[in-house]
Amino acid sequence: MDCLYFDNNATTPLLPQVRDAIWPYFAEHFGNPASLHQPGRRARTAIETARAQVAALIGAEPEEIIFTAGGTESDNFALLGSLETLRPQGRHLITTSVEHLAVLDSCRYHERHGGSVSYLPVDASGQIDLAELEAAIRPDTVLISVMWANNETGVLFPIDAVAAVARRHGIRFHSDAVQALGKVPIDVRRTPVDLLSLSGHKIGAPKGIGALFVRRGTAICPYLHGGHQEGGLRAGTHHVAGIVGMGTACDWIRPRLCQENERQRALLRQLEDGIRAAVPEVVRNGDPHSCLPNTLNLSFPQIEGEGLLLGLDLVGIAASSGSACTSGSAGASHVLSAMGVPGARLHSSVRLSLGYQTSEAEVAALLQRLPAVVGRLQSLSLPADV
Amino acid sequence: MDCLYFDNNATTPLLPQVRDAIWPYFAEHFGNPASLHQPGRRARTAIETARAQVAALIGAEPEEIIFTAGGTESDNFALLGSLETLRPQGRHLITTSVEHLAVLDSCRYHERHGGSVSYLPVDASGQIDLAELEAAIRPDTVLISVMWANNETGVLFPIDAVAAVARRHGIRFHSDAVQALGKVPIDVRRTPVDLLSLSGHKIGAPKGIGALFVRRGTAICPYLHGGHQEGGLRAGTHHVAGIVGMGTACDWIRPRLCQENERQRALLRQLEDGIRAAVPEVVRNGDPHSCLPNTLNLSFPQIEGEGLLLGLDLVGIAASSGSACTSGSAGASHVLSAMGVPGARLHSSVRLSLGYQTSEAEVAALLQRLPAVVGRLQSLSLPADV
Amino acid sequence: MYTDKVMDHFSNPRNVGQIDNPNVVVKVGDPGCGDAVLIFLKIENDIIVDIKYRVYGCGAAIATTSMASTLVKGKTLTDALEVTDERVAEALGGLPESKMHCSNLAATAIRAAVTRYLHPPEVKAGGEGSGN
Ligand SMILES: Cc1ncc(COP(=O)(O)O)c(C=O)c1O
Ligand SMILES: Cc1ncc(COP(=O)(O)O)c(C=O)c1O
Ligand code: FES
Ligand code: FES
Repeated sequence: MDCLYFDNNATTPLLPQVRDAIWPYFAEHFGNPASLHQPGRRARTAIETARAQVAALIGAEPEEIIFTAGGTESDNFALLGSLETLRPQGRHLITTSVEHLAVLDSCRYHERHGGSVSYLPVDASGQIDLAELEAAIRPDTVLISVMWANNETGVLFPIDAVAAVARRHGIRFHSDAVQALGKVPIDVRRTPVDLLSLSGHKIGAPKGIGALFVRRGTAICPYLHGGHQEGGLRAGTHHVAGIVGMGTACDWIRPRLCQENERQRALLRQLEDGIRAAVPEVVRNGDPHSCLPNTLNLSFPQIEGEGLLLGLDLVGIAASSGSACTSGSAGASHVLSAMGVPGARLHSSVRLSLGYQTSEAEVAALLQRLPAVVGRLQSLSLPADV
Repeated sequence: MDCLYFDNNATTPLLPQVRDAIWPYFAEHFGNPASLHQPGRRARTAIETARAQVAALIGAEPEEIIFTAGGTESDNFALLGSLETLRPQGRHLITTSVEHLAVLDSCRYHERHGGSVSYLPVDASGQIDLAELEAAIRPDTVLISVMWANNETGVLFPIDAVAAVARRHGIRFHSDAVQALGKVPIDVRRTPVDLLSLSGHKIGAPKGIGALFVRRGTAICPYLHGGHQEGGLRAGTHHVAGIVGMGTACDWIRPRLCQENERQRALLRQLEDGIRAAVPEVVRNGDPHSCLPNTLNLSFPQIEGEGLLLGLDLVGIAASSGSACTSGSAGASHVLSAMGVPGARLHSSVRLSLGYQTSEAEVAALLQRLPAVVGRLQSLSLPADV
Repeated sequence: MYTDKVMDHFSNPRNVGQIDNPNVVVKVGDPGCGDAVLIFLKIENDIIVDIKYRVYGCGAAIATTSMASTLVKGKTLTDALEVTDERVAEALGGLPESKMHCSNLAATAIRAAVTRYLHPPEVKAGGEGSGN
């Protein structure tokens, strides 16, 4: 059966333009950008072009983009590199309880090494409260890290307001923008964020490539030690093809962002309306008024999330329960738990996420196939009153 | 002009088999291996196949292979992850003064954080002395890190003997085998090494992929924190295509290693003999009796290395002076400096390194073009007696 | 990650449903993951002549409950008490390590149902109630 891919927050297919752009860097242009000779220079030129393309999508200068191996490394680098640099000023960090594990596990690492972390709670809609952010600030707070958009629910955080609070208190501000990039406008000229984590494979570029925006003047310790690549801030031979792919994806997206945003938002509405019509008791998780245009997190009463995923997979629908990283583990989503989603709904959530390639026909096909799966699993399940 | 690529220690072209194998993972099989659905499972199967292929080339078990973003990350992970785990036992590490910067800079990081490091000297041939290793061992020594082969000179270190010393003292042993993999046999069943750094782009696989062999029972702290990938030891969405490429390269190399070793060794001899015939005053740096089959590090009296590189580049020969990573910096090679190579020879070194694709015709073409370049630069240079 | 047998039992679970006049009904749940099974037994002469169930849970929970039902149907109570989570997982060709606990659900429910039948709680009439 043809696969209906509705898991674009986990990873995306390559954009056709990206596929065409990267191939030469696997074939004839294989040089090491650190090399002086012609093949090396050609690779170096390619990565500088890509750096400018990535910078342009977020309104940054090319020198403010550091290429990494992905969003996870960017998060580790941003947090642990900053905390090391800022150690003389303090060791307290404020973040949210719904960050990606790459941020949360870096925080736990910091705590194990004697640092302290405040985790802001979220309300039932998945939103943080700015008053609680202000209240959490201490004299030794050196870093605030709040994601731009949540990967599981799609909830968009009030980044401009958080950045303003951070700026007012003279505290460095990092945002994990992995899920926001290419879906909503990001402009670092307008938003005073100091560090921004980005990842290629969420925007139609290859896996294993990411970037960290580091605003000019922001001192940060390297996280990978070694060669002189990336101005001495990130060692390791450049993943040239990945970098070219990320640049190409950013370049393709820039003039199309607004229109894609609206197209996907409209498709998502069709999807939600269609599912509600078939399964009226479905509940949407996360603030629908401040949300990515492509993400729909739903709880289907009486159906467990993994069971539904498998059922959907059998009819060729690829979806996700919780974040892809945790789908291998049995625990409930830490995001929905933090939102106080009650037990039954907590375990019955499924995420559907659209991409640039998602068509209206695919949404229609999903709406044709999904109700039967839901119906079968509901009829198998315990009556609601037991 | 056709390019004669003699810089395979910096990076290699993809093996044709690797190119064919990776493409589907950029096209139809783009799933995230952490996902439960069909596209995810397909990606997961692919990485497990690749893990077994990498393991087979070094005689390891698949579970002993952790995929990383490259040799640099593997070195950082091996050293800093081990030093964190072993902190209660001690904070002293022994390495050599000729390691790759990924190891040396990780050591400096360790020193800045209160740890201590002994750097073993090397003799004029680039070799370490086992007696000095024994002498450097202290009660708080927790780790020995000695590279399998040096990237600049190709010198092979006495890894079996070093491993035996480490084992005898109950000290963990790491080896950076990035330049040895695929060039000389490595068998972890025979050699009691605990950790081994590997990189894809030195063996015909893509850039941005590497691996760390972690012998079963060797505890190590994760270096990239986040998702549950790689048994919780290395977070971040898998670089699936890179992993498939690295597996395919290892699989291709395994049955061909010995024969390629001999073929390249013979070509290298032709190359050296041919250059000596044209430029009798050339000097080879590094022990020629314990050396990789593909690496020739030469000093051309009266010619500065960078100048020679540029001259060679103009006639379509890609070579390197020092390691690729440091070619961006003006300083002399730390490897040749540690060997006590005198000033003039130090600055006039060039590295020629062969690969699986290097043909006899290319060696012949290089021998045709090189003497004129050397002659021109020598005639430009100061007379030897001034 | 799941064997073909697991997927088969997940897609076509055997013996699903309810028994109108069961000898025993038991509900068992895994509070950790929220999964639950409601199991009905019809017993004649110490033989399980019919078994039905409803299950809320992950793929492994559904498949193991289905497999467990086939393992005990037509068997004696003594045999049924010997159905362990390992045996259920084995009959399915194995389960991923992280999913081994799921096979507990069905085996526990069957044991609880048989035990309740053999030793009915004193106060309650009709053999109904919720176990665990
Ligand atoms: C919000 C967020 N941050 C970080 C990451 C990690 O990025 P990567 O998969 O490139 O390591 C992801 C994706 O998994 C994500 O959704
Ligand atoms: C000996 C050695 N170790 C480590 C590395 C770093 O590997 P990578 O380029 O994959 O980061 C290299 C290559 O540059 C090397 O030659
Ligand atoms: S004059 Fe250019 S490096 Fe010395
Ligand atoms: S995860 Fe709870 S029974 Fe399977």
